[in-house]
Amino acid sequence: MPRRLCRQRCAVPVIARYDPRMVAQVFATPDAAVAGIGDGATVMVGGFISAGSPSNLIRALVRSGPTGLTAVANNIGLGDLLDELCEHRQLARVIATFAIRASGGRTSRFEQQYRAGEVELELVPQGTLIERIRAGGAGLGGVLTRTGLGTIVAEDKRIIEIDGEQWLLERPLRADVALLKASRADTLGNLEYRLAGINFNPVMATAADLVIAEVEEIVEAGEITPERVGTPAVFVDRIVACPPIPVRWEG
Amino acid sequence: MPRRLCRQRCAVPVIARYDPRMVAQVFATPDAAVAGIGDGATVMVGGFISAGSPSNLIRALVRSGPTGLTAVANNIGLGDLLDELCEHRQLARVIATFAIRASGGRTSRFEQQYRAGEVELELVPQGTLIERIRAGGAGLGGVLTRTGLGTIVAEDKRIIEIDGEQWLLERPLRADVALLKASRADTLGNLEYRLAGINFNPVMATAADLVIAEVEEIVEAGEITPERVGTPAVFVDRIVACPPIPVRWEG
Amino acid sequence: MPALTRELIALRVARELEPRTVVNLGIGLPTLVAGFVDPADQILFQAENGILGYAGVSDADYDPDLINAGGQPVDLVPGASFFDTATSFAMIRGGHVDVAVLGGLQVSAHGDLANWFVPERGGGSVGGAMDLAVGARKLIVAMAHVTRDGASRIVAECDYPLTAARCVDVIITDLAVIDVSANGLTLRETAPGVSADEIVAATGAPLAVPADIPEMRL
Amino acid sequence: MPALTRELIALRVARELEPRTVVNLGIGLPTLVAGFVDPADQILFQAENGILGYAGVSDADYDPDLINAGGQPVDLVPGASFFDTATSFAMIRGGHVDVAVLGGLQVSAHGDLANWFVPERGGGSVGGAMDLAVGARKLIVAMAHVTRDGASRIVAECDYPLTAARCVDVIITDLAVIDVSANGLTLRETAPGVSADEIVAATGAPLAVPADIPEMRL
Repeated sequence: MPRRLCRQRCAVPVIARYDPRMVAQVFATPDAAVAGIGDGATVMVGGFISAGSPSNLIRALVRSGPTGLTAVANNIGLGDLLDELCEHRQLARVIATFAIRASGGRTSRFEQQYRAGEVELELVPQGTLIERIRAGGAGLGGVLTRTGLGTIVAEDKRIIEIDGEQWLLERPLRADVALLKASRADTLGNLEYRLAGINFNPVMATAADLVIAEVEEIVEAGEITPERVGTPAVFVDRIVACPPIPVRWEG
Repeated sequence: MPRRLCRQRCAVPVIARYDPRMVAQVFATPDAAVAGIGDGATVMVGGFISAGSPSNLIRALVRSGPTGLTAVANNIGLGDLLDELCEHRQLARVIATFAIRASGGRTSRFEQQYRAGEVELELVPQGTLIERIRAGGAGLGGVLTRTGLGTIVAEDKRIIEIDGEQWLLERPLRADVALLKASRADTLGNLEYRLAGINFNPVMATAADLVIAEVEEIVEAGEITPERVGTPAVFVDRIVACPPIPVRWEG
Repeated sequence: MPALTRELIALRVARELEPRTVVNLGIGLPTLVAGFVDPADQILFQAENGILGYAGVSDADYDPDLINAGGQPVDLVPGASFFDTATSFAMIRGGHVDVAVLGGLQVSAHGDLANWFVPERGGGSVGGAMDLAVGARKLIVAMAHVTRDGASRIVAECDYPLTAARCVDVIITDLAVIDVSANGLTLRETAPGVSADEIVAATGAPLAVPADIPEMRL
Repeated sequence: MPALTRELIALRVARELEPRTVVNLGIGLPTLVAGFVDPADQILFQAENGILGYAGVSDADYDPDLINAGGQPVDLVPGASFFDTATSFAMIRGGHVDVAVLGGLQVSAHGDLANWFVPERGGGSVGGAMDLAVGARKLIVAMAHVTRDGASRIVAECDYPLTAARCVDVIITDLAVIDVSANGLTLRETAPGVSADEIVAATGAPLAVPADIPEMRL
C-alpha cells in the first residue's frame, strides 16, 4: 500500500538514488560527502553564525558547483561562509533570519546580489523558521503562531481563528539535503553537539531527504553517552571527520 | 502594557500566590513540595510507566488530599502509582494514552471508577498528547496532525484543509502544576535525566504554572554538564531529593 | 488446521525485516519479534518512550528507567540513544521509522486497521498506535487470523473503531502472509500444512490467490 | 541638551532588571546591559541561539561554538545550559523569558515596535526580534530618543514595518524612561540635566507628565 505520509519530497529531486540506511556512511573528504547535490537543490545549512556551522561542507559545496540552489539557514552575511556560495552565483533563493545588515557599511556578496535582483530572499522570524523546519521533519501540517501577526510577515498568509484568537498559519519546510556540524559522530551516525553548536542542527537533521554531517571526530558505536546523543543515528546518512574551520562573523 | 501572550492560565487557579523565581526552591520532603495544590487543579504527571515517574510526589499528593483533580499523564493503570489517587476518589478527569486494558482480567481502581461513571477519561494518541503539551508550553495555537483522522479521535474536532490535504487541529494543553522526576537537579533547578526516564518530563516542564521535580540528588550549580541539562532551570520552581520508589507495571 | 504459535508468527515477522532498518514493535505479540532477528542485520528497534537501539527484553536486574513502551525491561545495543517523547514522535510521525509491527483486532480489505478499542469491553488504550499507523513507512500487522469465536479478523470493513484508515501493508497471521495494496488483499504465503482454500475460508474479505503460493520459510 | 551615552542607557536598563529573572538581550546596545548587572542578583541571560546563563562578552580565546545571538564570544555562569533552537524559542514564545531588552527604530504611542527593517536601506534582518516581542513577559526598548536627523523615534504611529503591535512596556532612551500602557505614554524619569519639557518636545507622541518626575539614578 503506498504510504500517504512518509517523506514529503521536494519538487526537484536531486539525489539520483537515495538508499535509506540506518547505518551512516563514512566519507573520507567533505567533497566526497557532498557528491550528488545537483542544480536546483534545496539545502538546509545548520549552525548559528560561527557556532555549529558546517564550514567544510559549505566550502565543498562551493567547489562542487551546483547552481540554482535554495539555501535555508539562520544567517548569510559578512564573514559567513555561506556567502561564498554567492561568489559563483550558486544561490537562487535564500530563506533566513539574518541576511541584510540593518546598518550600512560594507555589504556581503549576498546583499549585493539581492539588491541587483539576482537572488530571492525570504526573511523568516527565527522562532518561526525553526518550527517550520520541525513541522517538516515531524509530519505536522503547519505551525500556528502569534509571531508576525500584524506585520508584513503575515502578508498573504492564512490566519486561523480559534476561540476568538488569531493565529498565523506558517507552512512546513523540508529540504533535499541538510548540511550539519556536530562535535563527534559514532559509526552508526549518532551525533553529539558541543556548547552552543547545537542550535538548528538537530531539527534540520529531521527535515531533509539526505543528511550530511561534518564532525571533528568519529568514534565507535557506544562511545557517545546515550543521553548525550543530540541527533539519533536514524536521521543521519553521511558523516565526514575534518578539522573545523573557525570563522569570525562580521554581521 | 498588559502582555497579550504570557502564560495562559487555566480556568481554575489553584496556587494562591505563585512567585516566579529563576532559582528553584529546595524542599525537604515531597509533602512540603506539593503543598498548595488545591481542589480542582489540573496536574500533569511526567513519566512513562515505571520510567521517570515522580512516585514520591504522587504519593504526597495522595496524602495531601485535594479532590476534583484533572490528571494529564501517559498512563494510569494497574501497578501505576497514579491509580492510588483513585483510592480516595481524588480524580475527576484523566487525559491519558493508556488507561483501560484492552484485554480483560484484573482492573485498576481507575477503570472501576471510570466504568461507574465517577471519573471522566479523554484518551489521546501519544504523539498528539506530547505535541498538545508542547504547544501549550511553547506559545503555539495548536497542532496540525494526520494522526486520528478518520477515527473517533477526530469526532467534533476541526479539520483544516491546506493545499488539498486534511489536517486535524488539536488544541494546546496546559496545567496548573506539573509533577516531574529527574535523576539529578542543581540548586538553580536545572534537571538531568537518566536513560528512558526523560520521556514526557521535559515537555511537561514547559507547560505548567508551577513545576515540581523530584530527583535522586541535588548538586551545586555547575556540576551538571551544560549539554546534559534536559530541563533548563527557567522551567523549574520546586525541587526535592528523595529515594525513588521502584514500581513494576501490570498494564 | 495447524496454526502457528505466537512465537512462530513473531519469527515470520522477523524474516520480513530488512537489515539496517529502524523498526518499532507494538505491545504484545510484536514485542516477541526482537528475540528473532539476527544481530548481524543491525536492525535498530525504536520504542515510543524514547529509545533507539534496544535489544529485546532483558534478564538483568530490573531498572525502572530502562523499559520499552510496554513497560518491559530491555537491554541496549552499542550506539543506543535516549530522547524525549516529542522527539520520539517526530521520528514516528515524520516518516523516519522504516517499519512498525502492530497487533490487530481487525484489518479491512482496504488496509484499515482497528487495534485499540474493544467494543465488547467498552474501552481500550490508544498509546502510540495511531501515530505509528500514520507515520511508519511500512506497517506490518501481526495477529491471529480468527477470533476465539472463529470470526475472521480480516474483514470487508472494520466494525471496531479504527486506528487509522488505509495504513496496513502486510498482514502476518498464524495462517498466512497477506499483502495489502490499493487493489485489495493478495495471499503471499501459507503456514505449513494450511491450504490456500482454508485461508480463503477463514478470511472475511476478498482474497486474491495467485498460482503456486509458497509455504512460509520458518 | 545633555544625553546619556550608550553605556549609561545600558546601565539604566540594568537597574530596571529584578533579581533572579531570565532576561534576553538583543543585538547592539542591549548586549551592553550584561556588563552592568550585579552578579549577586543572579540574573540569567538567555540567548536565542540556545544558552541560558551567559555572563557577558568574553575576553577568553575565541571559541566559535560559544557565542551569543549576536556572534560575540561569551562567558558562562555556573549552572548554564545549552539547548537547540526549537527549545530556545519554546522558552521565548511560551512566556518563560521574564524580560527582553531590544533596540528600536520607532515605538508608537500604543507600544507598537519597529526595529528590524530600515526602509531607507531597503532591508533588514528579523532574527529573533518578532518572537521576543510577542513572547517575553516584559519588553524594554533601549534606543536613542531621536534619529541623527533629529526626528523622534517615539511616534504616534510607526511608519516603519512593525516587529509586533502593542508589545512594548518600557522605553529607555538617552533622555528619559517612559512607561507604556493601554492609556499611552507616561514619563517616569528624566536623564540628568534634561527637563520634562525638552523630553516632551523630543517626543512625537502624546506624553503624560506627572508632577515631580525624578531624575534617573545612575
